[in-house]
Amino acid sequence: MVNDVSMSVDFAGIRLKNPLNTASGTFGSAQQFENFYDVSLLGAVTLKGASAVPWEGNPQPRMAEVFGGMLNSVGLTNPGVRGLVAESGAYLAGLASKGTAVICQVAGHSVEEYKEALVLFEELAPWASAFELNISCPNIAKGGAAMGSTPEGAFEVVNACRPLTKRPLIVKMGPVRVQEIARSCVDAGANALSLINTISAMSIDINTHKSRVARPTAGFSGPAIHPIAVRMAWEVCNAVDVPVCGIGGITCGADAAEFLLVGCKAVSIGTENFVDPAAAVRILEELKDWARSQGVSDINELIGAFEC
Amino acid sequence: MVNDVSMSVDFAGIRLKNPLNTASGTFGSAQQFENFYDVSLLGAVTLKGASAVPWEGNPQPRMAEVFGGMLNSVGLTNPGVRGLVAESGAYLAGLASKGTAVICQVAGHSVEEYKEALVLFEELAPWASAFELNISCPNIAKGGAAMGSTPEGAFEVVNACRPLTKRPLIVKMGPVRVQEIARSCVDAGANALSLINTISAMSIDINTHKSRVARPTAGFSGPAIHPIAVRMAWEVCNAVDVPVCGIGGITCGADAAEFLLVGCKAVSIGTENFVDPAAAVRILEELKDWARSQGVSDINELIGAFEC
Amino acid sequence: MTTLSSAHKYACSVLVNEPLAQDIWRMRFSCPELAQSMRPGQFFNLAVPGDPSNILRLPFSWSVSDPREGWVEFAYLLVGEGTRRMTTMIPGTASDLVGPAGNGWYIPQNTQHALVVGGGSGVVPLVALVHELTQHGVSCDFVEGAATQNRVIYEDAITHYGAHFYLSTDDGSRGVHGFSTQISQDLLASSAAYDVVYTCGPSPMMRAIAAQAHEARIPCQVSMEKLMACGFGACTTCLVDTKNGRKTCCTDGPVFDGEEVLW
Amino acid sequence: MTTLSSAHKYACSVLVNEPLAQDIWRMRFSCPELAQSMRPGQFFNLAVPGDPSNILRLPFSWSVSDPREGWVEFAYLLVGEGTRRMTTMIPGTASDLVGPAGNGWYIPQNTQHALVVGGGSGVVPLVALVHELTQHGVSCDFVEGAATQNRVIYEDAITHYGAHFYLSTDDGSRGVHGFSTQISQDLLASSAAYDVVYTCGPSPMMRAIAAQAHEARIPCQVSMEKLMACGFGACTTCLVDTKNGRKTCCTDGPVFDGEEVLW
Repeated sequence: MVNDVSMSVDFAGIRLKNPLNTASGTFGSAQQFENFYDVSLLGAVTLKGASAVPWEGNPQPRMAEVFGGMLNSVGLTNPGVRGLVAESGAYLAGLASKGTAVICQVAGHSVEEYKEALVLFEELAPWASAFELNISCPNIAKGGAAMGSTPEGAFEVVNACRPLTKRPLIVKMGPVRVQEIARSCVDAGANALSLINTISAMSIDINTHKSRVARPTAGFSGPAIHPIAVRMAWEVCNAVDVPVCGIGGITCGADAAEFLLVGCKAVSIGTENFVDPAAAVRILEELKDWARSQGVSDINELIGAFEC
Repeated sequence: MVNDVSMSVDFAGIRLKNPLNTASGTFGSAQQFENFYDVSLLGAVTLKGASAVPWEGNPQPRMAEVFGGMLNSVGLTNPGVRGLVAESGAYLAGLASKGTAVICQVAGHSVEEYKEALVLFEELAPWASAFELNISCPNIAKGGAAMGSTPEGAFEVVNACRPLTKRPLIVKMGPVRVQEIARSCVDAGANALSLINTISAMSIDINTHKSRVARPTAGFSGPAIHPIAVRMAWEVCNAVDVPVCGIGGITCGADAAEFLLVGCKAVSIGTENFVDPAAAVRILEELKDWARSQGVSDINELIGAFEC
Repeated sequence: MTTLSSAHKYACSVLVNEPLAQDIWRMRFSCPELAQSMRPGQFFNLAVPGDPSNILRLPFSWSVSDPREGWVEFAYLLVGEGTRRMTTMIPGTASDLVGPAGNGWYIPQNTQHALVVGGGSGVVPLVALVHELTQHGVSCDFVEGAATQNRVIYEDAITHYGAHFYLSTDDGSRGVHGFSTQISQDLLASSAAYDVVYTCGPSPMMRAIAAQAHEARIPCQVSMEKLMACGFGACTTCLVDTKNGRKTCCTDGPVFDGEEVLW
Repeated sequence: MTTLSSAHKYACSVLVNEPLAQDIWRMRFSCPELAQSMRPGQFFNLAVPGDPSNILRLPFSWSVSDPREGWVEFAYLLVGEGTRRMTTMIPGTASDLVGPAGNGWYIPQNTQHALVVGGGSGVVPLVALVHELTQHGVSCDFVEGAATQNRVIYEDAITHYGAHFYLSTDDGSRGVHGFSTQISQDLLASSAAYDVVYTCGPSPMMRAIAAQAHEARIPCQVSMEKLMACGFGACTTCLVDTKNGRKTCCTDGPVFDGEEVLW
């Protein structure tokens, strides 16, 4: 009997039991998935973004299915940091105690709001392993992609938040100018980057002449965007030295493997969580099978193994 | 018997018999499609990009199929402007005489090369209705997207080419910073814009750890990118006053209708030409059916009719 | 407050799939876990095979089940590509589902007489409800509103369960010419004996029924339908605006108090 | 110089689709236009229904056809999702194709004796060739290289046409243990009478055969396979590097002069 493949990775100083993470906004507060599998099997979970005060998010309709994926116009509906901690803090503390890194995502409409939310998390979430700054949500009018789509805007948010915690800061990046923005984030003190967020997209009802979601544009996710996301993750891995979490259209171990090969230390499962609620553990097993098939004893041997 | 819907549109001073155009690189020199339908039924055809001298393009493999589309790494293989005119000039002159606008696409590795190619076209292609500057090919190391991905780079190419012809100059834009680049192109004298070119993307063989195409990245096209392309076309229609030709993942009349609704005066059929060689005329008929169903007598009533 | 879903992922296998009425099909599938755990008004999210470009599950509520035999039945209206593709799921087709999802109907204690109003395919979750109500000795008046006589569904089951069946059709081809809301209005006016009103159907219909119940001071439960990606509380796309803030249709609902919903 | 394709778009309908050998299936479909216009060595691009996320057609060359009855047959190796999905195309399945594409084999005037070497599914276009050759009175030696005895295809047809059939299997389970190139080498060494060599199969095999033919100073035709999107000269993805520059496999080929190809 050969020893099994070691799946553990180091992600910005956090030891993850494996590279499997979940994309914010597709995994609730993690406990929604306990009916489907033991969530503590995952290396990390990234929670739905939370802001200093509760946000109602966008009006209906907030979802439209399109070829190869879906558009969402949720707009970061959340009960606020206090609400999240009240609802899920005990569960998340337990999850963290089982060795799964809990990553809290921080949302804001302005630099001040990001700071306020982070300060609250810093105080109320001792079980959090890291914080992820969402500067790329395409569905809110202020903050999100409105701030994080230029290197200067990204720098400003990260730089303002950096002094507020000693825990690792991850920046969730959108699918724009990724190398420039990645460098800005790292220059401002980001410990890791995760990408891509959804891609701004449109779907129009050709009979009513109106958007199929409440706003003209919405965030596009799903398998359709995978080849784009892998390319962007590769570009970012080449541009900076901090760890990168690859996100975008992962439906199976092979999809995840591409992100690892281009250099990502972790991968997040997103929309596939909706399609197959047990996706993340399935993909973990598929990744292990792939690592075995490649004859390695440690998944780290495959990270960045892309030959070009 | 009611009169049929008028499908004619004005595109940068060119009267097109209908909004149907073809995406460069998916339609050869147009005569490849005469076996499938009478190409003169289309409003316009845009030819494969041509450079001042012949280009061999990229090595094999130059194509990989992915979920919802394909990656191409052709790299603008072409026989040069002289070769194109020698091979297809007589056919294209005939096509133009039947009232289909022939748009010649101009490729180059540098500003000088764009100018050389355009000067040759200006002299050798009297049948061309317009010229399209391809500043967004993601598959060449110099020129293309390497030049057209910043507002400054785009301005430089368009500005240098503008004095060389009195015929309309269209700029083929990539899927990056579209509003800024659109404004730069118009400032430099572009008469129209077409977008989007393919999206840079990757697909990796997880067993060999190598790209499935000859270069690490390649251009992603097909129905998967349609919602992204519509959003970018909408943004550009909102940013500039010149006509826009919408391109990206059109497989049917409904897909094309979305581009018209957001304000595009024309649409180009791309990858679907490979899937269904008779796609462009089929989509023309589907667009007509849609226009009838919307109760309009002129397709122009639907252009820009998106309500938001 | 986040409501956690009771949904699990279960394998299922088609037993029957056939036309039930004009543009409405009936599917019965084997899924013992679901048959034994699902309550009336709950729903499940079915994976529909055959088109990988269409990634999301489709949510359906159920009409009839047999926990001992382990099957569940529902009816579906052919409205889009997904439901049309479902018609190709021949007996034996294997798939999976996520359920039971949502809260289901609530039967208040001491309910003796209920008014149940269904419109179109909204009749489906009310069939299971009527079965439960009548088993508990509740007397039911059931109003079905259909577009036309060829779209009337589950009349036999509803009458078999012992409910009084009233029918309206939009085109007047059978029953009252008009909407179910006309019948429900008359019933509410002629009797003060209803303890509860249940309704499922198009939003304007439910809104009208809820207003009638409010007028009559009778509690009303409405089953809302919203576009959703997951069906178990993770995507938060399926919000319902209520007097108590935005609620999640798939976990806080789909059944809401008619008084609470902001239409 | 651009070569224009002879391909048109035609409807087709499956007549037979069944296993032919291990991991190799045989499909026969009705398409009178193709059956009457296609020459040996040409190919067609078939639309494979069932997965809209998989948009491109698949290219196949044909083995047998009957112009009068209007059908065409080919064999396909199960190598990926597309070919696996093809096994679900039951008789009666309607689809369409684009063809005939490419140049096809060329039979030089006064050809009297031909050596034909096929490897794996590369045998398919050579079956049609051997039929044509033998009908023209050309004497054929046919060498088939298969991975194993259960993967030998079209032996009956080839011998029925009157060709001398030689077999190698990689695992030695039948015929010569080894590669087809060993047999072809022996045949070329033992006889100077071949007027032409034809080959289709894996690239290293064709390269070796072309080298053997070159050595023996006999013209050799090779049928190349490249990934392609359209199959009729529009996408220019399927280039073949030759001594005369990059050529388009789907219109300038798939048959090339073995001397010309840069392997």
